[in-house]
Amino acid sequence: MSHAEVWVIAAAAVFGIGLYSLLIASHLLRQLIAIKVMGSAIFLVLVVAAGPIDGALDGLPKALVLTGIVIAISAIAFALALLVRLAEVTGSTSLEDEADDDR
Amino acid sequence: MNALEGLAALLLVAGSSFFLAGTVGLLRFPDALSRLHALTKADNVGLLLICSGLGVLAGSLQTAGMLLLVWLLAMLAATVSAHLIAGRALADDTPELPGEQDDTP
Amino acid sequence: MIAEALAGLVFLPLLAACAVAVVPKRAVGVFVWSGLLPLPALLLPLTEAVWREGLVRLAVAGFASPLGIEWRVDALALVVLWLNALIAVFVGLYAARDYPPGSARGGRFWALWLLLTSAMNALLLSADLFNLFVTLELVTLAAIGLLVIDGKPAALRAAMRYLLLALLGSLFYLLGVALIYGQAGTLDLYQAGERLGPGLLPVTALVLMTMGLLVKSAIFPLHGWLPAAHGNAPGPVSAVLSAMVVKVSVYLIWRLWLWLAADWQPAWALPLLGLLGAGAILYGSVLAFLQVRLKMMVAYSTVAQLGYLMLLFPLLGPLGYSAASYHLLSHGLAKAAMFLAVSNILAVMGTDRLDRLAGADRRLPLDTLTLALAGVSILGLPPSGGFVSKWLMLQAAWAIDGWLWLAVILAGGLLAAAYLFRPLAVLCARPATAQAADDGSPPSATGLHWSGVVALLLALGALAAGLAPAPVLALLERGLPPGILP
Amino acid sequence: MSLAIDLLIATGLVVLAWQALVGGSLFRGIVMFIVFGLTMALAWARLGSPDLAMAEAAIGAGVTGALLMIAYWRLRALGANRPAPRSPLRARVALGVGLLSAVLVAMIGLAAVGAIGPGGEAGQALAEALPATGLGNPITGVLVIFRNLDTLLEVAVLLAAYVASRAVMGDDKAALPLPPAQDAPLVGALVAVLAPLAVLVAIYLLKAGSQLPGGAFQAGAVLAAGGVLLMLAGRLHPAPLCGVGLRIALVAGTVVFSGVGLIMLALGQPLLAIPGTWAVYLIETAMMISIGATLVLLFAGSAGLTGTPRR
Repeated sequence: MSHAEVWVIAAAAVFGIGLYSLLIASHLLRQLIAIKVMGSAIFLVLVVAAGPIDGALDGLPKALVLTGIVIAISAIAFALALLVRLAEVTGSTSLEDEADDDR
Repeated sequence: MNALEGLAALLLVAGSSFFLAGTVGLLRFPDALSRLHALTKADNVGLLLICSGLGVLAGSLQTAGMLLLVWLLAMLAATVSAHLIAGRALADDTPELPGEQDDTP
Repeated sequence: MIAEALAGLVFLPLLAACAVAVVPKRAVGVFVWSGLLPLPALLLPLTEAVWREGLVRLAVAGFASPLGIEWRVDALALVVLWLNALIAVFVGLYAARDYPPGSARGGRFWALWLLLTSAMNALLLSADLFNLFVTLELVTLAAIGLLVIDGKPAALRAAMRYLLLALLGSLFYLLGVALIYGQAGTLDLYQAGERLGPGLLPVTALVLMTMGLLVKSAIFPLHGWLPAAHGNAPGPVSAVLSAMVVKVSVYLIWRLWLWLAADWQPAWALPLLGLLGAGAILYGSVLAFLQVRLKMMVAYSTVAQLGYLMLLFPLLGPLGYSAASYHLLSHGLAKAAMFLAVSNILAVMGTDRLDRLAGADRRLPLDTLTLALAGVSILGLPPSGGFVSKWLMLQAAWAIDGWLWLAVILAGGLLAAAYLFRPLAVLCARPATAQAADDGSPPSATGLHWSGVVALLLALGALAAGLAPAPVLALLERGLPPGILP
Repeated sequence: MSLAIDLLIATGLVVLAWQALVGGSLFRGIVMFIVFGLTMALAWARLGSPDLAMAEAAIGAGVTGALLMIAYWRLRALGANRPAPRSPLRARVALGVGLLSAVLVAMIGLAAVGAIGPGGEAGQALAEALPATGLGNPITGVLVIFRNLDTLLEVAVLLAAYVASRAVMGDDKAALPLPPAQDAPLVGALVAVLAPLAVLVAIYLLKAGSQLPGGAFQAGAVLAAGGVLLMLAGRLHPAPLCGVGLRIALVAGTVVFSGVGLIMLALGQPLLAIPGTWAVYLIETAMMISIGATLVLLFAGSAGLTGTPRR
C-alpha cells in the first residue's frame, strides 16, 4: 500500500484547483472539466481512505470508483449535449450572460 | 548484476536517452514539421529499446512478445498521426496547433 | 410476495422504459401504462407488511449488508413511495395530453418519465449510501432530461445551472460517503450509524453530505436554481420536480440525521438547519408574492414550503416528525395539482402573466377551482392535509416553547395566504378591460378536459389527506426514528 | 524509491490539473485534461488496481477527452461567442474559496487516512465470499454479483444520459455536425488494422475480466474508441433514425441484467442473484454492447448510425 498521505494531499490540491476553476471560469466547457477533475480527486480519496485488507488495498471502493467513473462520463456527456444545444439556441456558452428569455 | 540485468540496464538507459533527444528536439526545433520529425524518429526507437529492455528483465518470452506488440501498435498510431498532422500543417502552414491562438478563459 | 412487490416497484418502470426506447411509436402507449398503472397495486401488499411488522428488509442478490446492498421499507419510506406512485400515475395521465405516447417527442418523454419513477422508487427503497448516490444521479439526469424536452432557451439555461449545481452537490455527498466508508468499513446506512461515534470525522462527513443534499433540495440560501427550473419546465414536469424530485433529497437529509447520526448528531447544528428552513419560508413567500408570472409564483412557493420540512430539526420529537412527514405528503399532492392547473391556464390563455389573466375563471372554471383547493392545502386551512401538518407542527413548537418557530410557522401561513389570494383575486375579477366587450358574450368555458379532472383529483387528494389523517399518522407513529422516543 | 515515483505522479496530477483548468486556451485545457486522465491512470496503477487504471485511461481520459474535443469543435463551428472573463474581485474570492477547500479536504483526508481502522468489514466480507463465486477478480465479483444493483442502475444512468441528450436535441435537429472525414489512404490502412483490433481487445478484456483485471466497462470503452475511430475516418456516419438493432443494443445491458435477476426471483432465488459464471459472461457481454453503443452515439450526437460501403 503506497503512501496514502501523498495521494490525499494531491487529491486535496486537485479538488481545490477544480473548485477555484469552477468559480472563476466563465466558459461552461471549462467548468465541466473542473467538475470531472474534482470527481477524480474524490475517487482518489475514496480508495485511499479505506483501510487496507491484509496488505493490499480494499477491493470494494475500487468497484465503487469504477461505477463512479461511468456515472461521471454519463453526466458529462449529457452536460456537453446540453451545452452545445444551449450555444446553438442562445449563442452563449456561459451561465452569466442572462439574455432575457421570458416571453 | 548478472549479464542479463546488465544488458537490460544498458537497453533502458539507451532508450531513455533517445526519448530525451526527442523531447529536446520537440522543444528546440522551429516549426511543426521538424518537430514531428524529431518526435516520431527518436521516440519510436526509444520505445523499442525500453520495451526490449523490459522484455529482458521480465524473463518470460510471452511478456516480451506482448511488449513488442505494444511497440508495434504505438508505431502504427504514431506514423498515421504524424502523417495527418503533417498534412494539416502543410495545408494551413500555420505552425502551431489548431486553437492555439484563441485564449478563451 | 413482498420480494416480488419490491422488485416490481423498481424493475417494472425500468423495463417499461427500455421497451419504450425500443418499440415503434404506435406500441409505446401499451408499455407506458403497463409500467405506470400497476405501481399503486404493488404498494398494497407492501403497506400491509409494513403495517404488520413495521419494517420490511430484502438483501438484494442475497448478500447481507456489509457486502451487499439492502432494501428497507419503513413507515416514512412507504409514505413517500405512495406519494411517488400517485404523482407518477396522476401527473402521468395529465402528461399524456401534452406528450401523447405515440407522438415524435412522446417516446423520449415517456422513457425519461419511467426512468425517473423507477429511480425514485429505487432510491426510497435503498439503505446503502453509495447506492443512494447512484439512484440520486439517475433521478437528476432523468429530471433534467424532462426539463429540457421542449427545448425553450430559458429551460435550457435553467437546466444547465441545475445540472452543474447537482453535480457539485453529488461531489460533496460522495466525499462524505468516502469518509464514512473509511471510518465505518460498511456502506449500509443503519450499520454505519452504529459503528460511528461522535468524533470529528463522522460529523464532518455528515456536514459534507448534508451540504451536497441541501444544494440538490434547493433549501435557502442554495435555492437559486429552483425557480428558473420549475418555472420554465413543461407543466407536468414542473409538477413532478416540485412534488417529488426536490423532496427526495430532503428525505435523504432526514435519513442521515435521524437514522445514520441518530445517537451522535451534533446538537448545535439542529437550530441552524431550522434557521435555514425559517429563512426559506420567509424569503420564498415574499418572493412568491412579488412574482409577475403565475408559474414563477408557484415555484417560489415550493422554495417556501420546503422550509417547513427543515423545521423538523429544531422540533425533533414524535409530533414534529409526524408533522414534517405529513407535510411532505400533503404538499406533494397540493403542489402537483397547482402546477397542473397553472399549466392548463397557461395552455388556454396563452400566457401566465397575472396582469393578462383577468376573468380567466369563466373560461377555466375547473382549473381555478383546482388552484383554489390546492391553495387551501398549501395555506394550511382546515380541512386540508396542510392544516393537519401545520397544526401538529404548531403543537410541537408549543410543546418545547419554541416561540421563534411558532412565529415562523404562523408568518409562513399568513404570507402563503397573501401570495395565493392575489392570483385568485386576479383570476376571478370581472375583466374591466375591453377583453370581454369585443367578443360580446362572456368567454365560453372550455370543454371539460380530463386532464383538468386529473388536476382536481390531486387537489381533492390533498384535502382528503386532511379529513382522514389517522391511518397515516398511526403508521408514522410506529416507525419513529431511533433517536426519537414516542 | 517507490515514494519518489508516487511523489512524481502526485505532483504531476496537481500541475496538470492546474494547466488544464487555469489560463491558456480552451483547446490546450482539453489536451492537458487528457494528459491528466492518463496520469490518473498511472496513479491507479500505483495504488495497485489495474482495473481502475484501464477504466480511467479508456473512459476517463479517452472517451471523455473525445467528447470534450468534439464539443469544443462544435462550439467553434457554431461560432459561439467567447464569454467575458470574470471580474478580478471574483477571481480573488474564487482563489480564497479554492485554497480554503483544498486545505479543508487535505486536513479531512489526512485525518481519515491517519484514523484508518483494521480494514473495512465489507472488504473482509468480500475477500471471504469471493472464492465461492468462482471469480478471481474481486472488482468483477463486486460489480456483477455482490453489489450488482449499483451496476444495473449505472447502466440505466448511461441509458438515461443518452435519452436525455436526445431529448435536448429536439426534433428538428437530425444530428450535430462532425468534422470532415480524414480520408487519406494511410487512414484507411490504420482503420483496417485498428477496428478489428479494438473488437479483439474488447472481447479479450471481457473474457479476462472474471479472473484478471478487465471487465465490461473497459471492454465497452475500447469498443466505443473503435467506433469513434471509424466515425472520424468516415466509415461510420450519424443517421437521423435509430435502427432497431442499435436500439436493442442500447437497452441490452439493462434488459439482460434485469431479466436474469427477475428470472432468478421467479425461481425462488433472491432477487438479482447470479446463478453462475456463464450468467456473469452473458450480463457482461450485454453491458459491453450497451456501453459501447451508447458512448459512440453520445459522441456522434445523433439518433442512429449508418456504415457506408467502401468507395
